[in-house]
Amino acid sequence: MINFILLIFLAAVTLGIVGLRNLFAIVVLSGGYSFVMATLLIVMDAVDVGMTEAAVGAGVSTVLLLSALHLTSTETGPSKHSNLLPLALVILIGAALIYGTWDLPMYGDPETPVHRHVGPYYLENSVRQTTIPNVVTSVLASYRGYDTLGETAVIFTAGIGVMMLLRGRRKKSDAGGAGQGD
Amino acid sequence: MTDLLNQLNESLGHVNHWITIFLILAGLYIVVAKSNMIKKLVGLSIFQTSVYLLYISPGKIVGGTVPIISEGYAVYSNPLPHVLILTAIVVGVATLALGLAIVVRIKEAYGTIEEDNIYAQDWD
Amino acid sequence: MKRNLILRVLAKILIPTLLLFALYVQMHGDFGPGGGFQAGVIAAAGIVLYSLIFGLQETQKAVPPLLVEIGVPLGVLIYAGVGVVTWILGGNFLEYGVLDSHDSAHGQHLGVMLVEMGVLVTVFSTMIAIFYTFVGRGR
Amino acid sequence: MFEQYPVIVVMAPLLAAALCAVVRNERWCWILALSVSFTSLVGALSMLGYIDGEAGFISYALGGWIPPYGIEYRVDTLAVYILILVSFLATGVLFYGRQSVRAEIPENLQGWYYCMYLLCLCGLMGIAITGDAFNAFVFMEISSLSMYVLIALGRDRKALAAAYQYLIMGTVGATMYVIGVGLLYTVTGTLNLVDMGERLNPIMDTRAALAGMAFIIVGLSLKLALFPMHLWLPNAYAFAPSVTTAFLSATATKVSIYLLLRYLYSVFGFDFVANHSPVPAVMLVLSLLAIFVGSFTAIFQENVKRMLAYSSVAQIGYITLGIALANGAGLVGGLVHVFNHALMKGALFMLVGGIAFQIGTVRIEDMAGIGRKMPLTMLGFVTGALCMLGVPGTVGFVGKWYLAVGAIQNGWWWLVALIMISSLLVLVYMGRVVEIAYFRERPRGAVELSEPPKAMIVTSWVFILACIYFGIDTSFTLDTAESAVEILLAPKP
Repeated sequence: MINFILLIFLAAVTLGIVGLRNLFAIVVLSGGYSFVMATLLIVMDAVDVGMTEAAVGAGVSTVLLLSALHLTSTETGPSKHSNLLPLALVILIGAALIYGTWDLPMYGDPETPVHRHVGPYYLENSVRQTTIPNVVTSVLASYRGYDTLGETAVIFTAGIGVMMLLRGRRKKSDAGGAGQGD
Repeated sequence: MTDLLNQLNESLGHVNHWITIFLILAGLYIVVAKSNMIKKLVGLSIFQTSVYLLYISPGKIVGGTVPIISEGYAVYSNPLPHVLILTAIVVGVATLALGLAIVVRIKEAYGTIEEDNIYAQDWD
Repeated sequence: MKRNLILRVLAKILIPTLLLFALYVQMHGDFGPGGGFQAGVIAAAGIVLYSLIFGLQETQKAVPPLLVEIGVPLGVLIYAGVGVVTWILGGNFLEYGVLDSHDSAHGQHLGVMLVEMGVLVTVFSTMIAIFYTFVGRGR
Repeated sequence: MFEQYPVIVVMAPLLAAALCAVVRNERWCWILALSVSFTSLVGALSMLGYIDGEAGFISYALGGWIPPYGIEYRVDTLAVYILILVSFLATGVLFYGRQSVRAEIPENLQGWYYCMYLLCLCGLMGIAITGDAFNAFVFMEISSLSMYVLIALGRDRKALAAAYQYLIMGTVGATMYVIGVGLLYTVTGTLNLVDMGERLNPIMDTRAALAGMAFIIVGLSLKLALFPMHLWLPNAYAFAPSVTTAFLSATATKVSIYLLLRYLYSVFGFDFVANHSPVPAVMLVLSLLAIFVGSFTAIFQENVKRMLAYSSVAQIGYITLGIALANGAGLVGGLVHVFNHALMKGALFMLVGGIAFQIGTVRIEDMAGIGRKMPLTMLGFVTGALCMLGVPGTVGFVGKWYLAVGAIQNGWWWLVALIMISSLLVLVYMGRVVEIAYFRERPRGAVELSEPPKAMIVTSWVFILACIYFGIDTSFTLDTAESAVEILLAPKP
């Protein structure tokens, strides 16, 4: 029931973001979206994820977006092209998703494959094999530690990438392609 | 009474899925239909964030608790989806940072961050 | 804003608390929610707050950009380095159990702590580096 | 040591990338990058020998956790084929490109450029070798994020718009892939691809499995630029720095194709996909559209890199035609074409990079009369064009031949005719460039021209000669492709 209320809240925020033209308001709303999402995740027992979503979605993303707004502009222009094609595309994908999730097990059902295979192994063995009671940490850093190494590499890529793109001297490069932009 | 609750729960289960799907679609719609590059990136992160629910909600178990092993609890929610989504969140913010850096450069090079105007300038 | 006394005093209390909290989240990740990533973000938030109040120049004196730039790849090197060490000790890549020849569970714990440290270093440095870069572009 | 090779080929580039980020010196980074990609190549080649001798695949448990609880690296002939392709191209392009990077990338960023290049290599190798659905996503994002940067560094401001467009479409594709994996995870409870395949077998016709399959196919099609999801590709290739274009055109889409094949046949099962799903029919339509629309658009391009990029869209169509044919010969054809097209396009983009290095532009009009000034380069270009055309004795012929055989096996003679007609379109767009380069006079007062630097011309020619060699001696490519297809078509346990 709480889930339902929070989801309705999220839907309302999202509708606001779709309709708004002021980027500043959009950024603030998207921060709010992340907070509600974080609450929802915690309700579903995902405390680590909720904490991260709050820190990243509401914190880091908002700071990044605001600093980008500072360097660009805060109003969006009017949309010139028709919205029919995007709408049709989105409805098609939505139909596929509703079709795919129709038969999925009920929320919280303990007899689903997710709860019978692989998952329980971590819960049963984490303390014995790694002495770590927070199973999310032991899966993250050990059982699937290689994914986390990849994740660290993704952050590293983004960090160096942002520096490469924005550290050069600021200069208007010309359209012809002969110019030496940086 | 329990029957009624069960029924309510069952229909809510579907409705919850549909709202999740609505969120995913709304994010995607912003990406596809809007012209402002920063707004598109916001839409992209809503699109990504909503997908997390598809992972986390099947991981929840009725009567279960947070997957931190402690005395007095026997049923825990599945930790694996949590780990996957932690990774996905990080990937999402990394993409956002890089996307914003490119948008800042586009603003400097073109003087606008409206996709329509950019294509009008360079591709006709 | 730089002259505002209340802000400065508040910051002096708040920022060390944030950094301490980050340390707690880092160390306590085995028992409660948290870990290298969350700690890195929280610690970076502390530094960003510092720069909002004391200015970018002051911040860059405390946390020099060059150090930050080295920190970005350093975390990856620590993480992958643990993998290489487990390898030399005869295990598979990232098989922390071999870090302690008597008690593999203890070795696991040690390995997890080390790689979380690597995550912390990269996340913290990257967040600060990106922040410096965006702010530096605006001037 | 030997059993550690699967990790070495992926982790060596990552470690070297981190070192490059610290060192930042252009020369040291280049040496490091070159030696590490060569190490990966050697590692991949020796794994091929190992697989041939042994049980058919190497399984490596990362972190020592047995699959499906831990992440598994699973190297079979198909994976190793892609690993060799990627590391070979990466090494070649690095050897070729040092001067080009110096000319096109700002001086203070050259060291970091190699860092990004190595990260991209690490990501691509990681996708090809992994046996885990989510691990593939993580490495896909490493390679994608580094690609966005590698593209955005182009000198033209259009490179920025192209990188942004690619970032949006690439991320949408990756998220679609994540949705698909999420649905499959919900019904199987596992992320290990082999385990997932076994568990999906009895429930493949359920709604969630079908929807999961659809999302994975669409997500990967965005990444591999299948028509009409190719919109990001022409601009990305056209405006990226020369070295980036040569590397990406030869590897990035190929790895996504590999992952798609892996899902279609190893996870969902050949029998299901070929006989009980609309995948072959849809692929047939999209592949033919890709071939014809791509080739027609290529004819009208002003920019030679953009022309070659549209030609890539068409060539990807030939590869996916193998999926549409859904028989052994067709798949062998598609798979051989993965390797051969990488060689041809790599070589052609290298030669064009050399021309751009000398004349400073990539407009076809500006290439007037360079045939006499740069004879070696243009001779290479003509040879490459003949390969693209599919002249017998070149690599371009082998793939098309097997596709035609596959079409005949299905009784689709009309498709054989279409494949031949489509080759004529190659003649039109490639012929135009050759005509301008050889039969038009260089405008008066144009700068004096000579061949590009030795490293560029030599590497390009090594690739051109490889295109001929693998067109005549097809044992390596065909044998590998055939045994890879055998694995793909094997009925699931």
